[in-house]
Amino acid sequence: MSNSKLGLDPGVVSACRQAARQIAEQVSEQVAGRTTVSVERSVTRLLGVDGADSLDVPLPNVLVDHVHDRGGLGRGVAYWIGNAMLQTGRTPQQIAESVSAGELVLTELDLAEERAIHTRVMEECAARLKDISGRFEERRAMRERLGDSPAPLRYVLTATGDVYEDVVHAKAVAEAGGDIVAVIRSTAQSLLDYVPYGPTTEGYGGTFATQANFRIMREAMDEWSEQHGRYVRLSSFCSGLCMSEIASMGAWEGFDNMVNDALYGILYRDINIVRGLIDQRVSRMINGYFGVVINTGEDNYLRTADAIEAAPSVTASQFINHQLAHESGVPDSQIALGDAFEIDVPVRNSLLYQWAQAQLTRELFPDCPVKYMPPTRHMDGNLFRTHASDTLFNLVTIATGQGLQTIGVPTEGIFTPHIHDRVLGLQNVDYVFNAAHDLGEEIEFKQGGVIQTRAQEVLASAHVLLERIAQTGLFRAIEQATFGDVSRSVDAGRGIEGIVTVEEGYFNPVVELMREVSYA
Amino acid sequence: MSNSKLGLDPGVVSACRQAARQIAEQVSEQVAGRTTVSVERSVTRLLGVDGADSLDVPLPNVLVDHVHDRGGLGRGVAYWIGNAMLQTGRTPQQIAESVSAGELVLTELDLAEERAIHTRVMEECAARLKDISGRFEERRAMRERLGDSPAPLRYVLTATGDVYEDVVHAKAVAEAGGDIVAVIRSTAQSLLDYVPYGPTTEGYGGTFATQANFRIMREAMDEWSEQHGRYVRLSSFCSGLCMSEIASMGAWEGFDNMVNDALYGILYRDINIVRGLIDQRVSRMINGYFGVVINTGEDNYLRTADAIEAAPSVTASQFINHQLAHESGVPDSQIALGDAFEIDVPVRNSLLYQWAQAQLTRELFPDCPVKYMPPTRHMDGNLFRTHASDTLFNLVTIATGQGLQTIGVPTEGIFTPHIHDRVLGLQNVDYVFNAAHDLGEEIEFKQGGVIQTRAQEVLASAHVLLERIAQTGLFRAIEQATFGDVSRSVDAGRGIEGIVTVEEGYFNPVVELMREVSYA
Amino acid sequence: MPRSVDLTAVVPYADHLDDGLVQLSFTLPVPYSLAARKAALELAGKMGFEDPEVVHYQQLTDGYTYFVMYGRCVQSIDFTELQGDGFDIEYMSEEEIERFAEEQVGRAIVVVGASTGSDTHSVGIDAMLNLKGYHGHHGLEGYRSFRTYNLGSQVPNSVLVAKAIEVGADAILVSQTVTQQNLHVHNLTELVEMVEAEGRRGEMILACGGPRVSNELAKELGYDAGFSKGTYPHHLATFIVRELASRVAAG
Amino acid sequence: MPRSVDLTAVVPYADHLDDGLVQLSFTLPVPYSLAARKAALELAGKMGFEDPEVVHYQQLTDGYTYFVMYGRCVQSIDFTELQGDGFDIEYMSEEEIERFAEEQVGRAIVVVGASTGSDTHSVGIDAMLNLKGYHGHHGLEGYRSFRTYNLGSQVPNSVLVAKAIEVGADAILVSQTVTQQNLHVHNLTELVEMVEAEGRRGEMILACGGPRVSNELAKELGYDAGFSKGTYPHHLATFIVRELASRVAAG
Ligand code: B12
Ligand code: B12
Ligand SMILES: Cc1ncc(COP(=O)(O)O)c(C=O)c1O
Ligand SMILES: Cc1ncc(COP(=O)(O)O)c(C=O)c1O
Repeated sequence: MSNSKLGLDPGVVSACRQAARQIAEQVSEQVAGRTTVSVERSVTRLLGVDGADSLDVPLPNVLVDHVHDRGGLGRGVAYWIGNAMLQTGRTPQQIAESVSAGELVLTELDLAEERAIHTRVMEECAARLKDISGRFEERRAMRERLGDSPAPLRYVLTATGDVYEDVVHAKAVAEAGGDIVAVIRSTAQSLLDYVPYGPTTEGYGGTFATQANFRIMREAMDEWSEQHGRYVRLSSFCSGLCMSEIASMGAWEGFDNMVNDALYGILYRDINIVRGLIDQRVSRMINGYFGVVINTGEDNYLRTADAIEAAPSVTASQFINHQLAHESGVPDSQIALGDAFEIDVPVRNSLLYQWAQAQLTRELFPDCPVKYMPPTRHMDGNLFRTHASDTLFNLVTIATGQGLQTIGVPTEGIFTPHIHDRVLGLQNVDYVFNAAHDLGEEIEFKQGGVIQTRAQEVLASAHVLLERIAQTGLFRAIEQATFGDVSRSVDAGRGIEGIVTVEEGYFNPVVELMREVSYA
Repeated sequence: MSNSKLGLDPGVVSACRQAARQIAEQVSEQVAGRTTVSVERSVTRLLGVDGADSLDVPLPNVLVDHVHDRGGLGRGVAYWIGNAMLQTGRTPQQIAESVSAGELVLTELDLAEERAIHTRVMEECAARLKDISGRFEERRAMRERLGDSPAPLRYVLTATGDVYEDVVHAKAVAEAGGDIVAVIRSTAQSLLDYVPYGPTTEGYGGTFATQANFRIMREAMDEWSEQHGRYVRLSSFCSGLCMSEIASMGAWEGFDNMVNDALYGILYRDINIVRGLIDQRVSRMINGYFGVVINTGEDNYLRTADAIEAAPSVTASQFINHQLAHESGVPDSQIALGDAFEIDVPVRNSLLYQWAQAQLTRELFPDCPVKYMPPTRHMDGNLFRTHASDTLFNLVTIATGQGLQTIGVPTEGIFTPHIHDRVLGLQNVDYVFNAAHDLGEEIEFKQGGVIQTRAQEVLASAHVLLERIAQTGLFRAIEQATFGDVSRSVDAGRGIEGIVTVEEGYFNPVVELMREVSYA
Repeated sequence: MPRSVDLTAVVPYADHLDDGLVQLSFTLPVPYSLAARKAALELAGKMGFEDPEVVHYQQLTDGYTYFVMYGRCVQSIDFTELQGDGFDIEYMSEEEIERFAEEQVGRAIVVVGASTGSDTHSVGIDAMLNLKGYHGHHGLEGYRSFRTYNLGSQVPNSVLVAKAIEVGADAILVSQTVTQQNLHVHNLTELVEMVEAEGRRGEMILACGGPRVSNELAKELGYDAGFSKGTYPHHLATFIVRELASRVAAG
Repeated sequence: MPRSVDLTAVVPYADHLDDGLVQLSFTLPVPYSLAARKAALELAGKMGFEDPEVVHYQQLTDGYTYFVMYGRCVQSIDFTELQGDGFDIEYMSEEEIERFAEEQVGRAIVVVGASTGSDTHSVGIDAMLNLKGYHGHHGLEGYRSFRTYNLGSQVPNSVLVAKAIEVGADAILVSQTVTQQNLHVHNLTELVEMVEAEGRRGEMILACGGPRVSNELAKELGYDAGFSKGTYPHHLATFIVRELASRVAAG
């Protein structure tokens, strides 16, 4: 902050951090003592359970429901699996299959000694985590061997609904210089309390996040990367009712980034607040542990609230999300906080306000990569108008040194992009990043000018907001429509029935193992 | 210069001005004692001669050729017209008609007393100039009544080849916010040693500059301006073999701007250097006198020479053009020096270099409006690529406060623009000018950074170049391909046969009257 | 002399009257090559363009080539027929609508709206129904003559239809934004079928909207009207009160 | 499973194989109105597009409306036929050309070039002929096997033809950049007619180039080849030496 371009007051900044820490601690307390069906399912996944039954119900669901139906989930699914492993000598996968076949009832087995169960499960889980970590090591080596792109990384969505078509689109993205391909999910996967199984070709507005789809994409992109000597990253969404499960799947398949923000589900998918925040905590822990970069969703607020008025809520949310991520053990270098270029086109001096906001985010979180999103809300069918906005967006991205940028496409206001639209978008990015390569270094902002003043005002308002939330708590703030102009109450919303109060003796091997190495 | 953003050295700047003054004075000496057929034709026009004969030869040509064929042009056409007026009592127009009909041979009439001829012609010419000035006064009043746009003015070309189509295109331009409509001329009109007569509908790459076409455009735009309450300016080209004639026609028809640069014709149309510079002198005098803004053509150099390497030649040429315009009595506020955004797209930091160059021009000529031209040379059929370049071009325009901007269009690399292409271009301009409205005020350049260094280097090289030209003279510099990588020699080129050495007793009423009120 | 447009045979205009120039762009799943260029030219020919021209083409990835083209369209349209077609609707202002409703309908008009299926885009339906409205124009909630129920987003068609029946709605209003793979067409069709299955189609006005919903599409799917980008609440309200008034008049 | 492209029936690809989506834009000389939108839809229909859609339209000036549209193209192209058509030319390098010319032609190849008519755009012909060349590739002046005459710009066709006859040119090279109102077509046609009138068509290779000249257009106008954007001198040289060699071979 010492050489802030914006003349920010370090006192205000640390007061914001302090308030955010308080808010995050409150949240931790409020969600403590509870687990959820999806957290438990991700434990089964990280113990090696995969597959689906004849009705396409995933085995992690079969297993967890089985225990839950029998009132045993308060102890954690790991307890029952561990016991069954000891009693039957089978692997978690075999156990799941037996349960599915109706041959085994976990809660009816003899119970081994608690310590023994714990040890067995921890051992099993540690082995799995080690497998995954090993694969991530290889991946890091591959990335280094093939060479890594400098920031801002070009983050590009594909969304055909058909994983095989996504592969084609992703290759076009890679060829045009995309660094990260994010396979957007089929609409409303958020609302499914399970993760579909197998390769899929029938999504709407996106392709289902399934482990098979992840694998197909990963293989295709690894092949492209090897052929072309440039590493292409992959990303997907940990949101909705299966946040932590998708995090585990992504880990298995070597995904490099994950959109990971419970607020999206809470605000826009009406998922219960507590459910969302518990799932998020474990989900982020998993992402954090394996070195996966998480993207938060503040940009979404600007799609429903006015970008000028809502700017302080974005900044406040970044402070909170940053603390919540820390609490889950995600280091700064893996926290890509959300932000967006969303001021309405005719606003006088909008570029100055955008610049102020983008620079503010960079200065507040200098070690976080930031996920900067393109203009979308005010875009329409005039392809040229959108392309012009994208050009200035690209300019602000490079001039403020964002960590990653979701690229804009000319058809933003109409379609999920056609194959060539992303290429046109990437060509724009290339042009601007190169033409304005050192612009950020080159310019200074006038003391007390429009940009400095705007940034200072946004920070000041964010501070007020954070202090208020620290008083009332995050839940109440959400109820008061603080974020994205949407109000949600703590005792309603989807997935609330999946929250389970833990009992004496509950344990979660994933959390235990990951906390050991967690970020201090 | 005191608060130069570029840290320019005032000593170097005044040395440049000094050298340019020297160069301009040399040019004046070198062209002194000569007139040209087109200068003489413009005298006839400003004495009120118009129309064409049955073979479509314009009466000004008939009259001047008539005198020239008979060896009388060394005294100036005004002398012969004045004499004929005294001898026959007819108006200049009637005289021209009689000559055309073969009823009158000017050189065979009795000769009146010299003083009397001079007085008669001056009186007639003064009356004509007064008419025109009166019309310009009305026009200024109209502009004030309807309200004037703030700089940068949006300058837009139409080029259909058919004046009636140009009217349609011009209205679309006006509707989309264009401030100045420039009717581009049919290709190679530069090479015609006469101005075609009447309305025309068959041009290529542009529409013939004829007085009738000027009138049709003017009436259409005046009507639009009145209806919509916003004054739309008109512009055309004083270049080629008829520079001063077109200046007179533009004056008659109330054109507000004129592209006026002999170098274009010399370099790209192979017009003789001396012919070009004589014609330019008178042409600029006429423009200057009536308050018409002239646009110079430095931008053209960057279409044939590399924009990075050729930058000093652009700056040097601006200094020279500025002095030449002064010498013709054009005040700073009417000198729109040429400049262009033409660095090749893949050049790293090209935006910084463009910015440096654009800011340099503004600081060197703070009271001149500057005509800033869009990227064209490196544009191709990828409409989106061009639109992105235009966006950054628009950004530099507004951030450096250019006086007028020729807008870019997506089809720049392919067609003279289709009717909607200009509208798309203007929407881009609107967006950027508004979004970055106060950006120029807001930012400062790093001391010794890329932008400052580049500007200082260009200025230093321009200085070296100007000193060299001051030594060798402009003609030699042109021979050495100093501008636009094109070489032309002083004793060749088109139109050389139209240069006439003046004799004892030569006089030119236009020049005499205009010099009286000329800019000191 | 200026030529004038023959409205009985209108063709595209780019630089000159009747030049017919049209810009097009598309990708072909063929390798980047001169043969690809040829394929694009032939395809444009099949679309009926004369003098097709490729002004830009580039490889996207192995086997995929993108083209920007121009061609001369020789087909023409008789515009005089369309003009007469009553397309240029005159919208009433909020005040006019209130007065008209009072006089011609004479009771509260009940409307139920939602963004249906898995669609979570609620901004469109909110723009129509909520007091806040859109770009400074009140939503129907702010009209005296309307009683509104906005069920929000992600609403199953069955829930929407049930609510409409429950409150005796005069109109059902559906918003659809996600259109990939024609999701909106499926959702919109399902709703009409449900209303018909309930035997209520005659009693209710069905209107839908969204960025890629057109009046033509809506009618094709069995709705009374469809509204796209640029719609303001008073456009919708004008349509509803006029339609209701004529139904009232028809008895 | 991934579906594979049927190269015998290729249609445009946007989001999914065979979705056929094409983007188009144009202006109609009709007033901005719903009727205008309808006219655009009908016109797209006449071009053979299914499900045409207007995604943007706006007034340009009274009586003129601009449209951005999408439509589904249902025509297809048999790409397998085009692939065989020998379109994918293999160009030789400068060195290969020199060697080939030495072996197969065995004498200096004389070429005369210009930008003709009123066209003052000389950058294209200079790129082909001058030593400096284009993007780091020598122009033909730099080849041992060529003797070049670059007459520059604004050269009347008659002057170019006379020069070619005078120096016994093997090839005439014409550049044309201004194409508005098909000016290039007029100029290019005139030149061929002159060469034919002189009875020299058989002796000389005629090649032309420019941003909107295509090989197809050139052939249609009676040239041996046409070259567009992206041409390098060695492309032209490859063509000339091969053509000459085959003429030499044919006797
Ligand atoms: C805001 C937004 C969101 C928000 C929605 C929040 C909310 N509560 O609404 C969030 C962030 C949640 C979101 C999420 C997604 N979105 Co979204 N989103 C947008 C965005 C940026 C703006 C839409 C908007 O609000 N426009 C403003 C309103 C006022 O306009 P409108 O809806 O067109 O409404 C007007 C008219 O159409 C009409 N109208 C609309 N409805 C009705 C109804 C009636 C009865 C009437 C009379 C009139 C009417 O009147 C309105 C006023 O004029 C658009 C991009 C864009 N510029 O359009 C993408 C966009 C719509 N989203 C898209 C997608 C794909 C998604 C996702 C599915 C992506 C994913 N797989 O994760 C998700 C999930 C959402 C889902 N399943 O529904 C795509 C849709 C592509 C397509 N054609 O299928 C778009 C176009 C972006 C893109 N280019 O990819 N999105
Ligand atoms: C440079 C330029 C000029 C310079 C020309 C200087 C000169 N000595 O050449 C100046 C400033 C003088 C100029 C003036 C005008 N120009 Co100009 N100009 C351009 C510009 C910016 C670049 C052209 C260029 O040099 N390209 C680079 C060269 C290397 O590319 P190329 O010519 O395509 O050549 C390549 C190939 O085509 C091929 N090729 C070309 N010729 C040949 C020949 C052979 C035998 C072969 C094998 C290959 C070949 O190989 C080359 C290398 O790959 C273009 C815009 C653009 N981006 O294209 C406008 C453009 C060409 N100009 C245009 C116009 C209208 C004019 C004017 C007529 C405007 C006016 N009325 O005042 C004037 C007058 C000129 C005239 N009558 O000829 C229009 C043409 C529109 C049209 N399609 O009809 C353009 C497209 C701009 C626009 N969008 O309006 N111009
Ligand atoms: C943070 C976040 N999660 C998830 C999604 C995808 O949404 P869903 O799965 O609800 O359709 C989005 C899309 O905007 C998002 O921003
Ligand atoms: C200064 C100047 N004059 C004239 C022209 C028009 O050219 P011509 O009449 O030679 O075709 C141009 C076009 O670029 C120009 O820049």
